[in-house]
Amino acid sequence: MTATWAWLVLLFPLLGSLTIGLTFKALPDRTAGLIGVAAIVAAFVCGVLALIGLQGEPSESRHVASSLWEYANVGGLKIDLGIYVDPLSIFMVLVVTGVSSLIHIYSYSYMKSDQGYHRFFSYLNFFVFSMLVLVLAGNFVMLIVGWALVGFASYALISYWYRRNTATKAGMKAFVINVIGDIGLYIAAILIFKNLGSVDYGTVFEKAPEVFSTNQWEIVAICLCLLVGAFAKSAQMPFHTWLADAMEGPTPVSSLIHAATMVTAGVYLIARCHTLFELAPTAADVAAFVGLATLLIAGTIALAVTDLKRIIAYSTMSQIGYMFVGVGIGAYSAGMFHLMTHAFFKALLFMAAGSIISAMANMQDIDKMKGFRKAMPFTAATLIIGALALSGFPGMSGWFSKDEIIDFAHFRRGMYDWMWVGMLIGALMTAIYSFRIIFRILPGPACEEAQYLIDKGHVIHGEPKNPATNEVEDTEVGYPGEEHHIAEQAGGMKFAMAILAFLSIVAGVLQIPGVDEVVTKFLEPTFENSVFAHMHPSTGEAWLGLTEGGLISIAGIAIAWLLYIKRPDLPGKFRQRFSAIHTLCVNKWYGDELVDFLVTNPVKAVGRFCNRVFERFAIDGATAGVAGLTRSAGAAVRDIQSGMLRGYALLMLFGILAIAVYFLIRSL
Amino acid sequence: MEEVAFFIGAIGALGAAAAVVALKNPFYSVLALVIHLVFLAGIFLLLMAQFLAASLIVVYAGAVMVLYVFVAAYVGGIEEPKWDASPELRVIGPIMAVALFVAISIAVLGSGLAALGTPGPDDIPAGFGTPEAIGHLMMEDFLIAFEAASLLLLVAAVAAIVLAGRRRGDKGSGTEQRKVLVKADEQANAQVAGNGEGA
Amino acid sequence: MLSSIIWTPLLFGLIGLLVPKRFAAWVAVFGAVITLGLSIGVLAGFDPDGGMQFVTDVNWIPGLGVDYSLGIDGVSIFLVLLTTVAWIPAICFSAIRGTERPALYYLMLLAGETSTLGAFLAQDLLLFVLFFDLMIVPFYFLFGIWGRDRGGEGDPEGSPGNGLVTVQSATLKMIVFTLIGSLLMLVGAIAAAVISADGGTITFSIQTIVARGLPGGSQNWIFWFFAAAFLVKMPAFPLHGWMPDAYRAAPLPALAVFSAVLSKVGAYGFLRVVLPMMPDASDLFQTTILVLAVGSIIYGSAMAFTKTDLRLVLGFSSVAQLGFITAGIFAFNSSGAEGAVLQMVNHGLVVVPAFLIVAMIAERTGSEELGPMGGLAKKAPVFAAIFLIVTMATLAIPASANFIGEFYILNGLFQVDAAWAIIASSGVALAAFYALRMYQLTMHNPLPDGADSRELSLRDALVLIPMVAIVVVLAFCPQLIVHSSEQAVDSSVAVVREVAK
Amino acid sequence: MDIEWYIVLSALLFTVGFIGVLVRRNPVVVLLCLELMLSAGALSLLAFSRMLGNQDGQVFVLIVLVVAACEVVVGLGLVVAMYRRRLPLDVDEMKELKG
Repeated sequence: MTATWAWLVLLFPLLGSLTIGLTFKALPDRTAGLIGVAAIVAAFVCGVLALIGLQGEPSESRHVASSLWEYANVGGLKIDLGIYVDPLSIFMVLVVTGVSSLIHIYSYSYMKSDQGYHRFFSYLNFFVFSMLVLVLAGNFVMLIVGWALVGFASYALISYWYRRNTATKAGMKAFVINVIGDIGLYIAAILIFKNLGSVDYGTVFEKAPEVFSTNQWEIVAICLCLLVGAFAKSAQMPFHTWLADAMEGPTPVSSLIHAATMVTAGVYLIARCHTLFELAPTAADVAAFVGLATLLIAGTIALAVTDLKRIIAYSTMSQIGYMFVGVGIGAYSAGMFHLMTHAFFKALLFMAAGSIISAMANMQDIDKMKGFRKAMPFTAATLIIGALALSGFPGMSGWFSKDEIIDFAHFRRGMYDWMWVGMLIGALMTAIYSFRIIFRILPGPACEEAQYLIDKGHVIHGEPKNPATNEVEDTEVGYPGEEHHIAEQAGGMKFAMAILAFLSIVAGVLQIPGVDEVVTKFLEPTFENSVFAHMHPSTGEAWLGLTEGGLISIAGIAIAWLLYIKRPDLPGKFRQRFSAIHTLCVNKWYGDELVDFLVTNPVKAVGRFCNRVFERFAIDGATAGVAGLTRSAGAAVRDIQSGMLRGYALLMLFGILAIAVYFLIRSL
Repeated sequence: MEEVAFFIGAIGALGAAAAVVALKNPFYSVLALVIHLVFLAGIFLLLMAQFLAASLIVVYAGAVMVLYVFVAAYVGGIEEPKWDASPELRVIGPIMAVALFVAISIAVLGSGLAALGTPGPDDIPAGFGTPEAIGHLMMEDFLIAFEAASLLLLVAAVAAIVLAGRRRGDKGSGTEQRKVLVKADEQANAQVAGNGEGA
Repeated sequence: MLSSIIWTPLLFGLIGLLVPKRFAAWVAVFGAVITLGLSIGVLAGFDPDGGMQFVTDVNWIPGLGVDYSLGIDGVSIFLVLLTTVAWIPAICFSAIRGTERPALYYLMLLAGETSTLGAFLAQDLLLFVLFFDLMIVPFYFLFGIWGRDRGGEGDPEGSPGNGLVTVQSATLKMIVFTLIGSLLMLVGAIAAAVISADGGTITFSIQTIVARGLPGGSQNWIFWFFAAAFLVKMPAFPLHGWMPDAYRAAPLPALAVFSAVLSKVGAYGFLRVVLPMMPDASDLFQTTILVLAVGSIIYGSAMAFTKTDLRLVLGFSSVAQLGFITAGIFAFNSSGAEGAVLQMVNHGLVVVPAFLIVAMIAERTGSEELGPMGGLAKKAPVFAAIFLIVTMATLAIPASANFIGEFYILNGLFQVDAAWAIIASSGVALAAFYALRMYQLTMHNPLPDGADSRELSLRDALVLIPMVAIVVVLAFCPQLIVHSSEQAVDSSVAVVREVAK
Repeated sequence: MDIEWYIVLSALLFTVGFIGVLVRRNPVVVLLCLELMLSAGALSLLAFSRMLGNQDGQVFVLIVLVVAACEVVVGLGLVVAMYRRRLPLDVDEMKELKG
């Protein structure tokens, strides 16, 4: 029964996507939106039913594998169209469908005046479907399928406004980087098959400890290849450059991609394959260190850039970094818990940002925003709640989840203490940049757009422009409409944001150290065989960690207040004083340039070389050589072709004679 | 007796052939070829090919050569100019041809075919080379070849009409070309008649 | 049964000559559909474990040991189906548009189908060579008569393949290249028959020659004679010199089937003839061929993302795909070879709609150059969606059957040596780039002046949608193909595996 | 009479005919020489037919005669056509075949 519900979880979004996509001419826009919302809500309901079914099982057999049909089977490599349902995948299903439902409801209002309403919801449903395939996959090949479909759906959504050059470029970048990640997974899956003879989760995780010894090179290679996939999808160093550009998509897309689903796939992957990673601690450490590096670097970038959505995007990178550290050092349930809370508050932040950007007529630069506290009180409130949760303010959900990871690093001692320090610094930065947004946007005298909203009661409709290049655009198709929608005036948006705000505040109660620890207990069957399953800090240590985290968060908020409210001249001075560092951060540590230099340009150079040099001289030369040879051979025999009939006859005679003589000589 | 007949026939045929090549006037060449064919028919008889000998005389010496005669007469006895575009052909050509002859002769004489040195088997079936035997073969074993040949003949007749036919605006009189056509038809008819005899 | 599959297209082509001009196209469509029906009939009666089936074996030239011998097994059945399927949209597309001298045009197209089917079904080596050579003839005329000269548009650097191309020079290049290969193959075929007979009765039957075996030394040179023909036909790097010009000059419907099916005959030849007949040589030259194959992948991809002519992008992407296929075959294990067979079918199914879409794009923009294009999705969502599916299948996105094919090929290669698989897998990333680039530069971005974004006409949609539907269905169940062909394919490569041990 | 003799005679006739083709330039005569060569071929066919005691060769001679007749018809048609167009009747002047 559980499996049936799980299949239905997959079915509904797919059906929704197809229905909306195929009826774009028949159905009115609103109906399409409703179908989209209904499909995801139905999936959520099915997910809950699957959860209930699963909880009915005894703890030791709390996993179900189910297969529809044999997908392909050659040379022992048998691939089923199968799913694997266990607490971990159900946890992900609920997070994904839950947050996606809210995002769909938000989009229903937010995209109201967009020209491609059907297309948007079709893509959106397809995205959810792909993500569900990813989390429910029953073997590594299905995982790759989900993985790549998510990549495709994110491409489609990022370049949703396809007539913006910037959007299509960003989509391309995201897609290609994701494909590179996919290749990592291909190779990992092939290696797994080669060593273990199967790609099914059940078999693989069962046999792996028997086949591999700890840190044997094969298992390390497998895990590193898996990590390539994980890094690419989760925008960790050095595959992070696509994420900021992905902000070209509509705001609900940003929140869907960044908050709940796509970027957390890497975290899910490591948690799913924890059996393998525990056999290859080196690879797990790599994951943790890359996560640490990413969280620090992304934090500094988030402090410097001024594009509202990009700040939140870099913050996402940074938070995913926390999750990587979490699952890398063995704090699986903490990592998954942070994944969930992050989904709530980051989705909320993006939605609030979307609302503000709408009010700014698609302007995204925080330098130009001011005084939205009065203009949009609801949005302002949700923004503050999101920022508090993000910076780990005591009592908020982010406080419980993030500090649990940080604490676990300290608990493992040794070199992990360095991570602990790094993450604390990261936490301080998180608090500062979160409240940098708040303090720059909300207080103070209202800017032009905010004032317009206060005065006229509706949103300003400026000339449609590409926010990245400021080019004027036409609005016929493939562009956001002229009208903008803000939470204050659209019920759907308000509803979704209110629920998320509520969850951002209270989700922490699920995992209060020493009190309930619901998430840990729920996920226990999945991580039962893990060596870290029964290692956790004592309740006292945990609360000590929470206290530290809370203090750092408050300190960060205070610093932000000092910098942006009390002494607004200070940031400018810092900027002048440390201009080199600032330039570095504003330019995102030159990540794009580095990738261009190391990958793109060499590949392009190879292409140019092939095209201009090799093809021209070698291939065409050879072809011309062949042609020339034929031609000169032709020229050589052309003289014989004098047109003299009798000459031809003589030649014939020669031929006959030659043949006759040949046979005569042979017969001798 | 047979030897005498063969040598007379061989010398006659060779002499006439040489005359075909050597005579300046094409009209005479045609006549020489007729003589050659007559001698050749005699040799055919020696090889027990009565029907072929007859058809060689009737069809070839009779019909085809008449065609040659008409054309030669129509075109006129054109003397070849003394100057030859490629004089080397006059020298190399015969030398090569003779070399070919030598090669073939060596091949024939030196070959391991023991039967070559005999006059052929004696126990040949009765009626060897008679119209009846040939007719049976034609209509039974080689029907496809026979049909193909007749088709070829038809195509050739049409081709001759197209090639020699009067173009629009061509002022020349139609008689000659009609003759050609008639000859071509005759040719075909003669052939068919010959076959008919066999059957 | 198989004879009727082979000769039906030609028959209808000839009927087309007799009927009034305006019906010629529909006679051709009808003929192609009937051929498809016959091949589906064969599929229905096909037994996956039955080895060679529907065998026809008639003495043809007894003196030379040449038989008119046909048969079908797991390797060829889906290629036959691919052929019969692929020809329909090409013919329908031409029928909708209309062509000059239609009767002759369809005769040539259908003659091409006949010879291609013959090559797939022949079980006699000489018959195979004959059909293989015959294939080029109708396409020579198709390219020569209905092709067009191309100016040096759109390329400031005048890189080759973008310069001036005349139909004559293009077809000449093609003919010279393929003929050299074919003649070498003819020599190889005769040599194989004679040497394997070893003084006994000569026969060209492939199975008999395989059973008799060839001595190791002769295998080595005969191998290259065959390989030359097949590699040119594919075309594989660096023997693709004829491809850019021929692709640019060709009429698109003919090019669609040419690229989709004829290139596969080369790969099929490796599986059917080269591996079983010359196992020692195949084993010996495995590395060399793998270098060529991987070279094709990298080179084809690199060229595909620098070219601006849509035909060349697709052409070089075919080079890369054929590289994958060859590499899979020369992995000598069932995974690689089966992946290769699957990929042959997939690639064929994808290329036909891709080229037809290029033709439709050219109608809308008046150009086949990527540079000045864009934004065609504006008023043509269905068109864009179909092209998107085709693009995604081209770049073998997981969940497409193409992915399963590539995955099995990579898996097979990995078992040979991890390095091959890793290098080859870079082709996957490059494919993502060039395929998406092609899609974006045509469908996305602002619409330039002079381009006309209009939706597919109903009739064009009816041509494209069935093909796309097949691609989608296969994506859900590649096992359909894999299941029926696994046994036959594995027995082809098993010979070499035995030798390699 | 041994069959060899016939074969040698046939070879001689063939040679003479070939020489004629090579040295003569009047197309009518060239055609005549071709006739000579054909009849030489027919002779050897007959000789072998006699040698084997098999009449198949005779049938082929008959076919050869038919083909020769065709060739004559077409060849002479060409000659007539050339004459009508006032072209020189000289095989060396007919060089249009030149590649």
